[in-house]
Amino acid sequence: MAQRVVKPRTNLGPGFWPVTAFIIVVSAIMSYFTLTSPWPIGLIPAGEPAPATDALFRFLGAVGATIFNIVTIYTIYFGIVFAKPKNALPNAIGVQIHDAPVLEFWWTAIPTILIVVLAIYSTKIWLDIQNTQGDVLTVEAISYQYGYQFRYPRLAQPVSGEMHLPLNTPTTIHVTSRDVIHGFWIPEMRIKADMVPGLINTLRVTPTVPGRYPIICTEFCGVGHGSMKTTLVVQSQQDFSKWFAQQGGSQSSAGGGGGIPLSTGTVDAGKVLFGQKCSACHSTGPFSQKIVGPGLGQIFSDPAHPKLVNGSDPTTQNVANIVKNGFQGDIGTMPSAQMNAISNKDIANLVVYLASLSKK
Amino acid sequence: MATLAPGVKTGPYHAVLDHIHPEPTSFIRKYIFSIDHKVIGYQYMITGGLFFLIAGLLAELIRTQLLSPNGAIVSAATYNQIYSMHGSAMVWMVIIPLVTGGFGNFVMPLQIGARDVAFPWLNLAAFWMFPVAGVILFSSFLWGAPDAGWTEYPPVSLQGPPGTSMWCVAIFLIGISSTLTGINFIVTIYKMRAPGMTLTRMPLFVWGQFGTAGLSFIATTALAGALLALFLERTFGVPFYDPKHGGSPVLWQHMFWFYSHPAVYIMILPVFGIISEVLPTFSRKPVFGYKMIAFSTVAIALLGFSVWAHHMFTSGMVPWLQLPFMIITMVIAVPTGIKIFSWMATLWGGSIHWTTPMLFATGFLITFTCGGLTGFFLAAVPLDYHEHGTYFVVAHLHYVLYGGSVMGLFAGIYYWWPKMTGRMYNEVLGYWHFWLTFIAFNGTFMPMHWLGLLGMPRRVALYDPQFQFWNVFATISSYVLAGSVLIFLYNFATSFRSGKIAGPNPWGARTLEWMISSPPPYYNYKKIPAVLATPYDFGNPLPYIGLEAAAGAEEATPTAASHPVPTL
Amino acid sequence: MDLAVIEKVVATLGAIVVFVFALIGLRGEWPKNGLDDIVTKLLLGLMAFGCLLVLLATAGLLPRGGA
Amino acid sequence: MSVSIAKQGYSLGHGHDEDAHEQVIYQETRDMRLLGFVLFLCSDVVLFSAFIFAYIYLRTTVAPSWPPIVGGHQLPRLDTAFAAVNSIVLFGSGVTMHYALENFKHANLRRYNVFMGFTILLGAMFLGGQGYEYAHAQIGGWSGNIFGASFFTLTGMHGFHVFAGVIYLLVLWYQTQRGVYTQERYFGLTAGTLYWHFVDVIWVGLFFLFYLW
Repeated sequence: MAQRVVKPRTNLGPGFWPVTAFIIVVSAIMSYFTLTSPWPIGLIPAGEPAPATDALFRFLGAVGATIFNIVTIYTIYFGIVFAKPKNALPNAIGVQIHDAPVLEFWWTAIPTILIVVLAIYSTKIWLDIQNTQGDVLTVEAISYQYGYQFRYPRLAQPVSGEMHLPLNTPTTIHVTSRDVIHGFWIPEMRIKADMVPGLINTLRVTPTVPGRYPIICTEFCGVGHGSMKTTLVVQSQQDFSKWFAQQGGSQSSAGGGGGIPLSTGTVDAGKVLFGQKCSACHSTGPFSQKIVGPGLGQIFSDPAHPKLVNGSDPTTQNVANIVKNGFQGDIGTMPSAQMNAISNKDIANLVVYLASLSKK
Repeated sequence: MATLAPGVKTGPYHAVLDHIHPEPTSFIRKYIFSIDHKVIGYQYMITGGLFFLIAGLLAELIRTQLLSPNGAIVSAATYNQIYSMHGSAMVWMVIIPLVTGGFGNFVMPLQIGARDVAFPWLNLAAFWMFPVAGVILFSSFLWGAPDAGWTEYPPVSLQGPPGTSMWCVAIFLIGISSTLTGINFIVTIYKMRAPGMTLTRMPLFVWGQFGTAGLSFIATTALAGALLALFLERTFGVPFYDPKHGGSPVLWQHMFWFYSHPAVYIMILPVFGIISEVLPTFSRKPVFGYKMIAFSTVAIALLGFSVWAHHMFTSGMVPWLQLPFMIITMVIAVPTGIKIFSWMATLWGGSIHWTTPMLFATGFLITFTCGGLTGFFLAAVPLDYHEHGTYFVVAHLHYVLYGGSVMGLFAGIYYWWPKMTGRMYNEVLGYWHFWLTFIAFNGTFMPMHWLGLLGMPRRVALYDPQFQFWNVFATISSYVLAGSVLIFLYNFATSFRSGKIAGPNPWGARTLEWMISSPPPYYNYKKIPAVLATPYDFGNPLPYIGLEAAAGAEEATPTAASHPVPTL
Repeated sequence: MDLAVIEKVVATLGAIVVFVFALIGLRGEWPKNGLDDIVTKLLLGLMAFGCLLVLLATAGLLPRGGA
Repeated sequence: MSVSIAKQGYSLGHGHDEDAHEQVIYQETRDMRLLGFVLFLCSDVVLFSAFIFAYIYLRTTVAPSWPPIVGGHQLPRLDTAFAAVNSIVLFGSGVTMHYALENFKHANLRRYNVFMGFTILLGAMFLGGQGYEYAHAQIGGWSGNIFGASFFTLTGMHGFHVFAGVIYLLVLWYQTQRGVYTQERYFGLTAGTLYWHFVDVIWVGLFFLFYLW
């Protein structure tokens, strides 16, 4: 700094200060319009967390525009005023300066400060998104080549086609895939997660504007990728309940246990199937012997756990229901038969096998 | 042996440099299996240039397909193969070989005053892996080319056609080649600089090559591991990535990006070097803040290793890990900004000679800045939740890789063309090439920004009709872009035949390679010169001792004696 | 069972011998400072560490599950 | 790694003392090749690290239990006792290699031959032990599960390096018999030793990761 004071004021060249003023004005105008634009990305914010993301976009847009103006306009201006004039010597040389420590200090320090600010601000927005409220309604989105299915609590069968969400309801969406990696993107909500097979990613949204919004696959998933999309229908509570009822949803947790031919199951088939499908998460020991889920060795005869995890009595039918519909509770998420790709016949075999374990 | 002025710091001086190996006489040893770094450089450029044309053709196919929302020409399956091959070819068969193998081989030894690279035979071997890999890659079309994008995420790449395995082999091969080149260059730069050329007297292009070599010899073998695993899983069903057999698809993303993010810097650091040569030469001015530019090169190279997961914010890694990766990614903007500002300051107060390389260098400054800023939008995790996997990413990466690397490559080609061929190109055609490139480039890729923001995902053969206008706009611009490349080809084809003789130093540049005849003689330097300072001090006498310069080379460089130094 | 005991004895004795000779070699290398010497020091040291790992294994301290 | 620059038919320059100059050139060439070789080893380390990362990643983030459960049954651990013996065989060969080089430097060719012979013998024994290990490892084969995949891929790569190393050492041995190396010029032996040490040290890591963790 002191250096700068003692230094004689160097002439920065013809029109330097006017150009600087021009840059400031232009950047100010652009920043103003960016910061005040209601839809900076060009899409309406149709629910949480879109407004937070838009705010960050406005801020970055203003900063970016300013930096872009500085670099571009100065570069062009220097290129014009310092171009070798026609009448100059064929090989005329320029001002011979090597560096200016003060200047270099500032153009290292200012960006650093700017980045600290940006990082803090982004982190704040990131926390907002992470803490977006959810869990009033929990939906499972399962993708396959090439489409989506949605599992709602208290719906026996997953819903194919459109996804419906009630207005102003904090919703948690668990996304996963059955085959390859897909994407789950709701542009109007500014939110996205990859749907990775064998992994459950979580989104939280709160729809605030009724309407129909696209859900788009953003990870390449094969020949059908380009056409892999569906629609999110955000509707009022009443309409949602109506739709929910049409889907066969009921208030009791009866679920679709029906149609499982429990009598026809065989122990050996169940044992094989258990090895393939269940043993990654469930041991055949007592409840306490957890891997991911509880041990299932004494599921029908465990004095320590007279009830099943969903609170129902340990009957073969109720166990079958859990295998069929999956379960979500404090101990974790049990995927549905749909996601495990096992048939009713398989379920019968598994239940009989588990029963045989409990007898020993 | 060159004698040094008293009291001059010396770099590593090697008697090896004094030694001259006889020029081979047979055609094969001279042009096909030559161990001369210049010939190998030409070979890299010709091969890479051919692949560039093929990859560009694929790009035009992509754009043509997107003329219509329902796909104008080919089926979705074919389209996937086309864009996957376009990406793979541009990254591994064009840009990386050209910046390291091409320019690195031709220019770097000349600039450090060496007669060849440290391991000429290794250099030869590394080159010949390149065309082989290219042939394997492109011939995979015959068996069904890889179709999961240049990133080839499993599990979908496990379902891919047989060509995907050939892709693994080809990229593995080019990876080995680039590792060997990296090792070769590090040893060359570290051990074979001319006497007196301390690290802080190296031309900045050499600094760029140094950083790139470091990146490629560390990171590339990680990619080799990832590719080997993918190949094994595809061929022998060895489970690494397939969740059905207990693997993890995210593992591939970590291993792949651990290489492929540094690869971005492998592709851009030498181009930074080219820009740092072109700007001072045509501003007739010392490059501004030499030390800071050199330092930022190293900083970028180091930081480049610790940001790979910013490609995976949506793929389900531990949430809190996203923050450090976001912050380090943003920090990389600081050294990059230092470079940009230093280059602008180099323009300031210069006496700017508007030649074609200068135009491309300044054009690079603008487009690359734009690409860097959109990089910020992607680095901020919350925005990445919106932009990941959309055309916004496509726009960003083309601004960095085409507006950055490729335009820098054009600058370098125009700049060193006289040195390589001994002939000048047609400046007017050069202007046409630049302006068409600059306008058409922005016309092609600028719309992709808002296409992505508004909801167009990348890698789609079909898209929502509402996006058709801007897609057609981009496609038409891309045709103009292709046309500009044709101008470039015509220009150099004619220059070969009828270009006017360039002489040793047509630009009045001051780095060592301009002190010898063009094209350089087989030995580069009859006597190895001693170096007293950075080359960029226009207005000072040339800082070389004991240099037997070609006739007219030194006279061509302006000095204070011949030219008054202006003051503002 | 029987075999395992023999193996452990052999491994233990071998580990001690190799460890000692590695250290002797290391001491011989210590004053030298060429690039190759530095790398050799590093690698010899790690190899000695490997011998210690073997001792831990034969002593049954690793793996913690016991083997 | 490459052909020495001094060997590329360089004609000697400006009338120095030929022999002294020749020696200087050898030294400088050797320094370059040494640096290049060390860099090569570094990138080879990264290649192994990639697979080691894969193994650690799969084991810690994906596998619900370790060793993995296949078909309802947990896989057994590997036989640590045998591996310990095999490791000592390899480490022993590393030490003998070191002494072989030292003896060559001091022109004790007889001792050199003994140590070199032991090195190669022990290397071969290690390979045999690996073969036995492969035959007896009850972890479901190469393509059965992630454990087998990581184990056989990593140890296979390492085994390949050992195999290449044994060939390399045999060549070096033959060359020394032919008198290629002198007490002033033995870069080939230095490189061979570094490579062999590198192979051993990689095994330290693999031994810990697969048998002791």
